[in-house]
Amino acid sequence: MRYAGKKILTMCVTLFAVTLFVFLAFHMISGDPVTSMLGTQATPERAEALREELGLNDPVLVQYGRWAAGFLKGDMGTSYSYRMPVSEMIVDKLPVTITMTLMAFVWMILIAIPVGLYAAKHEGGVVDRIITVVNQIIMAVPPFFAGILITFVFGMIFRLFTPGGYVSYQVNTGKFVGYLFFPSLAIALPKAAMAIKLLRSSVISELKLDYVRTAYSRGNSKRSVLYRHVLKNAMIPVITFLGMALSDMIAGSIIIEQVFGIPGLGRILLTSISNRDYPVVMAVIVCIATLVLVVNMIVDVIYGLVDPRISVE
Amino acid sequence: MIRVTDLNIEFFDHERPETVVYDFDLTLHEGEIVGLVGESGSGKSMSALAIAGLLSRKDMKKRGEILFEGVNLLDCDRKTLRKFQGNEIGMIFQEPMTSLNPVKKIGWQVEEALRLHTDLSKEERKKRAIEMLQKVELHEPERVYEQYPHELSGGMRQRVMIAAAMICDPKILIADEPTTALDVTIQEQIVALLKRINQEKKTAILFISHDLSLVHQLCERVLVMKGGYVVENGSADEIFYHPKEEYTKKLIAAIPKVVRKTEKDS
Amino acid sequence: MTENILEVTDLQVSYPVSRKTPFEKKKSIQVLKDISFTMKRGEILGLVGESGSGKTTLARSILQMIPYEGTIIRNTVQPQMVFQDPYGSLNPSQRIAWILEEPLRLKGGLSKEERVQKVKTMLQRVGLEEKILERFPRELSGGQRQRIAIAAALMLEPELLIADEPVSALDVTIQAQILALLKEIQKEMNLSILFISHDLRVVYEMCDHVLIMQLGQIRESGDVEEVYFHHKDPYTGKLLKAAGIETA
Amino acid sequence: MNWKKIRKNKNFIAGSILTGIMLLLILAGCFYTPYNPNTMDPSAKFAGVSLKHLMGCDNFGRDIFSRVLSGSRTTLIVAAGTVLIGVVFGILIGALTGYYGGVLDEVLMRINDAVFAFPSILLALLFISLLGSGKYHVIIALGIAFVPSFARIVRSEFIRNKNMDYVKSAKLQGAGDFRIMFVHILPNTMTVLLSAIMIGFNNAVLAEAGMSFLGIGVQPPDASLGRMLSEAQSFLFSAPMYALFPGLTIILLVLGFGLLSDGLKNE
Repeated sequence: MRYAGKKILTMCVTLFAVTLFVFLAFHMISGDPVTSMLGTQATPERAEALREELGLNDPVLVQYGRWAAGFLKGDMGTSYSYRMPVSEMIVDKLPVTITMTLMAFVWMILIAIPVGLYAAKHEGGVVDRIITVVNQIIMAVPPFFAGILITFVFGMIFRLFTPGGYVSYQVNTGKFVGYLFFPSLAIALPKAAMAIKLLRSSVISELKLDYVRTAYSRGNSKRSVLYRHVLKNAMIPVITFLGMALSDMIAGSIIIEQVFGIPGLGRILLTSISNRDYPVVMAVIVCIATLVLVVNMIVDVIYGLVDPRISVE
Repeated sequence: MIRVTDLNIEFFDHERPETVVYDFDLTLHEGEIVGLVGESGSGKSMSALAIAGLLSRKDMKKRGEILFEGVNLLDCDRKTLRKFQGNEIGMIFQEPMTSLNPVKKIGWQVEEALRLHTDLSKEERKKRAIEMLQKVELHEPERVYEQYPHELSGGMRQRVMIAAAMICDPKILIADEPTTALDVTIQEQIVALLKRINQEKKTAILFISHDLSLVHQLCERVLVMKGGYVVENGSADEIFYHPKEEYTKKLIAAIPKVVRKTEKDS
Repeated sequence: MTENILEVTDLQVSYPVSRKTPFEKKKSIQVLKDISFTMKRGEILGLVGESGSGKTTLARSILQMIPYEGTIIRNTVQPQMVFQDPYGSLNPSQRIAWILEEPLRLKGGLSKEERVQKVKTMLQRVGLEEKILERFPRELSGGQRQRIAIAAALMLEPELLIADEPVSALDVTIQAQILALLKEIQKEMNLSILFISHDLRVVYEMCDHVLIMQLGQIRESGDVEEVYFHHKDPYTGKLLKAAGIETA
Repeated sequence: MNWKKIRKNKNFIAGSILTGIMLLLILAGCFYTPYNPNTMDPSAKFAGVSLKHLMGCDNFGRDIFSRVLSGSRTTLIVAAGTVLIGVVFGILIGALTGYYGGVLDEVLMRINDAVFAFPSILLALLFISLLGSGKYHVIIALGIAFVPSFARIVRSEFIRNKNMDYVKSAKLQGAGDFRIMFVHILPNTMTVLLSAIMIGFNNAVLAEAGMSFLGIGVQPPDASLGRMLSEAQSFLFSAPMYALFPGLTIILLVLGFGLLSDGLKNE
């Protein structure tokens, strides 16, 4: 419990550092919004008055504090280009990104764990070798190319889904999830291949350790050595990887959204980057960063539960 | 009780086959402690693992016979072998640090053989495990039961290993360098513990070690191995004080003697 | 020449314990307590103790590798050290020739030819052939590696050598050879050796004087003969008995 | 390394051959491409695979083979720049923090972990939105994003090595800190580091392609595999080959480096 508390504290500190960095960086490049807001009517006095009104004359840290406090209350500022509150835009799109990433995560686990265990159990066999080779190739496929291939094969040849036929979750949740079926697969495939490789090698190297010999000496069968002794140990590095993969997939969803024409956080982020719509860019990046940090924290806590050596330190 | 005849083990690890144990013969009687001595690479551990049924690699070829209760452990099926492992034949290893599963509680590991070989209920198993932990002279066995290996010292871990190996009252205990990784005073305690178990339960012990003087303290009979062969075989005193083979003499000469220098000089 | 090469008075070493929160008081564990002894030039001093007794910490403080309180007077150039694990003490990515030349390179003042000549002489002294120079440490046996480690330690011609369990990782027959080599070199070079070991038999064979340590303190010290056959401290007796040495 | 061991190392052999062929083709592409990668030829619009156009032509009638060659070159340059920045700073940070430890280590590693926790593509996006797009900005953005992973690897190798006895003997022989770090310890991290560099190349190729695919990476007139893929996507139904070739090129590049990395690990 103490360990979990420590991890939550670390997460908060990191989150503070990240948001501060993002704020300062954008504060520096975004220049003076007053000039663009007033346009031709700008006089030094009016500009100064507006600056005072917007709090731009306060020290940077105070401005950061105000921004962060607003963020916590759900006020993320106003989009320059859409002229609407950023929070509304994000609340609308966040479920899309989260659903897609979670589906991809489930895909990854469903594929990686059985296949990885099978390959490790039958190390050196024909199936294991085929898995290894196929794996090596799949790992090399960029997710967006996997997306294009899936669009072509399943969308255009087998017509299992309509490319570009995205349905919003507000309209029809079932169809929404159905449409995300293939995009999430595209995100998951390369990660699943990496997870298979890691799980396989982790199990194989665990099987060589002394405690496995001890387990055999007590009369365990191969099966019970694998499931009752080795699996938990072998999962320790895999858990770290799964966590990293999950945060990678959150970011990777930005690209996959483009491939499948899904209007999620990625779409907003990209349009805002090209429009220099900084409040939106900042908000999206901070949101994704928070998601990633929460995922990392959860992984750390699970890690502590699985490995008794960690929590004691 | 257990009779090993003509055991040969060959490896195919490297390009050419490599024999690591040649014509190994051994008979172990009830309640006997036999020592197996040799330097690294002599084949002593390999022979011990073979007797415990723990050599099952594909790149290995085994010949000969290991007869235990009328069954040849070398070519019986795995299921029969498993019935003996942990139940009739227990084993402890050199590194108590790595020989225990790092993510499982001590209690779980100690009672594992019971879970595999008996129909005892959970509570009975726990009772037996705690009794066993007490027998190997661990303080606060209830506490140890709930602990993880990394929370114990090396000596304590080796006691846990012994408790786990002895929980089904096996007829044979194979101890592969069980004290090498420990301090001398702890080593002495572990050796005393093994002696006591041997006397109380009439467990036969095969004690593998590189330390001839330690084997001399503990064992009645000793086999000396070199390069895969048993070079000498006899009673411990005979081998220690009147070695016949050149190699045994060399081994004994290599142990520094603690004799008063005044006597040495005169 | 009976001057003391090493005088240790009231040596104290403690390690800080990591605190759980920054608000806790600073705590530390004392690992060496009131250590005082002297070592004569040209002698082999044995240092015996079990793990956790502080033998290695003592060696490190003599080598000034860790902070300590008290005084350590070293009447010598920088002592050198031979370690227990002969694999870890040789740089795995370098050839033997490089490893043996490195101390001379660091000292400077010698040409390449002079360095090579010195290396070759030293190699002969530890009983190895020249062809070994082109090999990597991983290609050598444990005994050969330990000979190289001894050679490397002697390249700078130290007067004091600290040998930390130099033969514990070796088979008994190899162990005997390395011990013989150390003794021979010690006589030849009038070297002083601080010989750290947990093995009472080996210490008896090698040393003139001995210190028995337990939990950071010296329990008993003196002439080997005296300590082994007329020990005053019960702990010494316990150690001797555990090692199966009969001194009655 | 000895030859016998290398001959047995299938990953290393396959990786070397694949990477070798790809690098040769790309190098040749620097001096000669069958067509100018940017010349449009309306008559050859969507031309199929033929001896004249090895991989066919795109929607503007540009020769895909020539564009793939020039695009892979851009990709490789970006990857090399990224890895270079990552390795140089990674070694410096990793060596200093690992060797000295203490407060410096605490602080740098906290920052490092925070950056490391971030998916590199997100970090690169952040930098691009700050700096603007373009080849050099991509290199800087990805390079910074890659520093932490190298720093971590180097640091843990340094920690492992600094407690080894050979470092202690070097100290006793009078070697200074910098000599110990870069002459004694660094060569011992090479196996691990080389393997990490190969993986770094992989990730850099994938990240660059991803960013160019999003249109915020390399800008025209520089050809880029990612940008080609994003253009090809619109014509996926009518000209699937247009998407296939750039995609395959990325796969082959990544596969080669991946195999090399595995091979080096087994060394």
